Amino acid sequence: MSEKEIIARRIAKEIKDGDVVNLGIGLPTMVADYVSSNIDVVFHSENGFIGLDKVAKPEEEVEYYVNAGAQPITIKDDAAFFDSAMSFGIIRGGHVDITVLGGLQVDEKGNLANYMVPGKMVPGMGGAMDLVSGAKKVIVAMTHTAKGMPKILKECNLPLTGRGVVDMIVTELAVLEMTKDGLTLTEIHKDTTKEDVLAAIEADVNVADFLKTFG
Amino acid sequence: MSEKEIIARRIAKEIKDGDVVNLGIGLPTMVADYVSSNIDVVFHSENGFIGLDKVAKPEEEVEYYVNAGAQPITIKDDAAFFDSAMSFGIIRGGHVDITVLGGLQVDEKGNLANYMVPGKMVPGMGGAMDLVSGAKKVIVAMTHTAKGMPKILKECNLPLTGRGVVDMIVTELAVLEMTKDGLTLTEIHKDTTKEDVLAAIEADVNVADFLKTFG
Amino acid sequence: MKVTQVSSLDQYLKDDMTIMVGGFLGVGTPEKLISRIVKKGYKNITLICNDTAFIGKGAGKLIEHHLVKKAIVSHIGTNPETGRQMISNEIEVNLVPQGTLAEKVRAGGVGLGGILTATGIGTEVQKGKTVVEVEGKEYILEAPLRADLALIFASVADEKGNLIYYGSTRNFNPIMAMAADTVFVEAKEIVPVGALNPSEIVTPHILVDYIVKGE
Amino acid sequence: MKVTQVSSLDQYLKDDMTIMVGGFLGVGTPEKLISRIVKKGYKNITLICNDTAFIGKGAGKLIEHHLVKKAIVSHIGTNPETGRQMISNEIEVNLVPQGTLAEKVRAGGVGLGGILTATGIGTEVQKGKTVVEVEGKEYILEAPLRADLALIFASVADEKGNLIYYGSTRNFNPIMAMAADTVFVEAKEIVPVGALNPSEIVTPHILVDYIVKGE
Repeated sequence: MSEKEIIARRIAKEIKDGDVVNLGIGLPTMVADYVSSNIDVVFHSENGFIGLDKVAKPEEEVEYYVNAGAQPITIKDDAAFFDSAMSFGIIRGGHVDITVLGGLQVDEKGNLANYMVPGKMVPGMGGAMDLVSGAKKVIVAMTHTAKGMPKILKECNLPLTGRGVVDMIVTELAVLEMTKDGLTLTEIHKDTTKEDVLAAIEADVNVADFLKTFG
Repeated sequence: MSEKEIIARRIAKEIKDGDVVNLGIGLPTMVADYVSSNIDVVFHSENGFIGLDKVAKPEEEVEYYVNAGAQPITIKDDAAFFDSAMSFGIIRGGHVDITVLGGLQVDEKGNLANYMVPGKMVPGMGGAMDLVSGAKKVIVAMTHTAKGMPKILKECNLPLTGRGVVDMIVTELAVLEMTKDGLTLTEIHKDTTKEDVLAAIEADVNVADFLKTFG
Repeated sequence: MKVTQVSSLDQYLKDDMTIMVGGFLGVGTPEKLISRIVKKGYKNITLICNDTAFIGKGAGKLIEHHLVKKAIVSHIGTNPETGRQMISNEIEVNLVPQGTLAEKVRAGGVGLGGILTATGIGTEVQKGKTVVEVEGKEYILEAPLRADLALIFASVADEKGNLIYYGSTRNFNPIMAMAADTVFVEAKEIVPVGALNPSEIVTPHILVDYIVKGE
Repeated sequence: MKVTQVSSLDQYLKDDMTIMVGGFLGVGTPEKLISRIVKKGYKNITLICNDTAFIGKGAGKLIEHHLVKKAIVSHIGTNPETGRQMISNEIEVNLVPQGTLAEKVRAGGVGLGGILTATGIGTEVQKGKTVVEVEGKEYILEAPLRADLALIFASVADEKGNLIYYGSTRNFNPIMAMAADTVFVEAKEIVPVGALNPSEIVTPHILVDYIVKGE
């Protein structure tokens, strides 16, 4: 299983029956593939609908049914379309239970940076700032390190997407959750050790008394 | 012709082809009866639609087609329904050309009082404050005096519906317009005199060089 | 299963609750849901509604049964009992311009901290509120409104709670559906999921908790 | 008669104008109207759009032909030419969170002086803006946006300009229709007045000035 698959599969377990979920483009989108088919999850698409089903096969394409990445998609029978003010009203108003986004950096205060590297990559925040501000639970899906350097830092040095917004980080090695005591390592992948995980984290993190495993 | 008919007939002349018009309940509603059938006017109903046609005969009633007075009405073939946020977005956003409202008092600063008499009559402002704030042209339709007392005052003493909002006042005796020089008498009814009209106005008003007549 | 009996409302009822009620002079109002509250007799309700309708109709029923402590409304003129209770200090009436009321409810639903409107500047509505000047024009800062419970009407609901509204029944219903912790819909018609065109749905089902069949 | 040829746009074009363009990554974008601007070659445009789409598509065409001076958008990542022009200082890019952009456009259209949002608090978006604390929570005061011209898409227009949108083509189109001095619609289908159900119309015709048949 690839790192991305490990991450997506673990995040999928966070999703409960009835949840309204917004998945960012890229790795977060993969989470949908691992959500149990026994539960009813409503996927919100920021370009203006709920009831996203899956990427459409060529023969399933409807010209005006596309996701936030402009890919043709299929919709579920309970889908509903709306405009951008409503789409983000749903997000900002707290009607989205879980958002899963990628991350460049997260720090021990729950700050997230994921929308630009000044002078290098400036795609813009799109809906990410609204999602981290409005969704009830913010999960960051990212690889544990980048070129061997920690991404879970004492303090983000890239421009922030949101301040104190992260509830959970899932990497291929670990799950960290923001608790009242601060950022806490709660799970590690079954093939790694606590020591290895912590060595690849710059932030000061708490470690749960009982460390679960996943994968 | 009754006083109300005189007023409604005169105001109807202010309405031009293509105008979007909101008429208050009561006397203002009568204006619709005198609008030329040669022009296309769009009536906005604050409870959530454009394309109001007229009060429905019993056999024309549709359960959910009602005006802002909860009377069954008919709609034109270009009608469109919307919610209250949109209805007042249209008003506040400057998309209504003319609003016609009743008045208890208007003063020389263009202030309007028409929504309450403290301790006596407190119906509430409904949509009136939004209309006077948002419509491009605010016309007050009212009798010239109340029990012989002027209603066009130096200063309103009832709670205001809007400050400096009135563009035109039409009574059974006179038309007054707010110009850059202040409130100005521009027309009198053909059966009255300038002196009689001014005697029944408390406000200091200008008088147009050429006083037109109506009625 | 969201489709339920009116008695399901009971678990959400309590004294001192804040409720939003859709409708405009009783048009587009969930009569069965309101009657349930009257039957159970909970008191000291804060009512948020466009108006207090008529005696025996819509939110007027809550007033005449003395269940309301405070009414946040734009208009009470059609229900003489509201005026009587207000003058005798049995009830507090907070009169809000209709468009401002719509924006306050919408702001509560879409997670805004407030909105700036020129409506009410220079009137009693301004009293006690922050005034902000933007590009030389004064605006009142109006705070969002939310409720424990929203009781709304729909013309058609599917079994998951996607809603559409016919004609002038829409009014405050769609915005109130966003602005309360729990949302009950009284639908004139209930259809299977998939029966509504997803491009025509006005209120998406994620905003709706329970659906009761109306008459 | 609002139904017209694309050349009717010319009279509204000028250098240094501000235009809003509907669409999300080019989905629900009026391609013919944009191509007309490219053909006429007006420069120094301030563009308000969700994104700059792709090279050769949607608002991206204005970018690649160097017609845009300033872009107010949420995302530019899909159009490398925008990033290139930004880094080489040929173009100014004002990145706005997508939900905030929607509310700013809506505020411009519905006559609000601004809105308070928590989106962007603690990020670069906050810089230079007024922060207002409401009940202990910080919000950014965001100003309304308006344009000289809105170029929007509709799936179906009637001949007066009542509009409906299919699927994810809706996005910013309905709110931009309210927020510009002149509104051009490119409709995929044009039907006679009366052909649309008045309860299903999303944009009422009073907001629309001209209709051009799309492809």
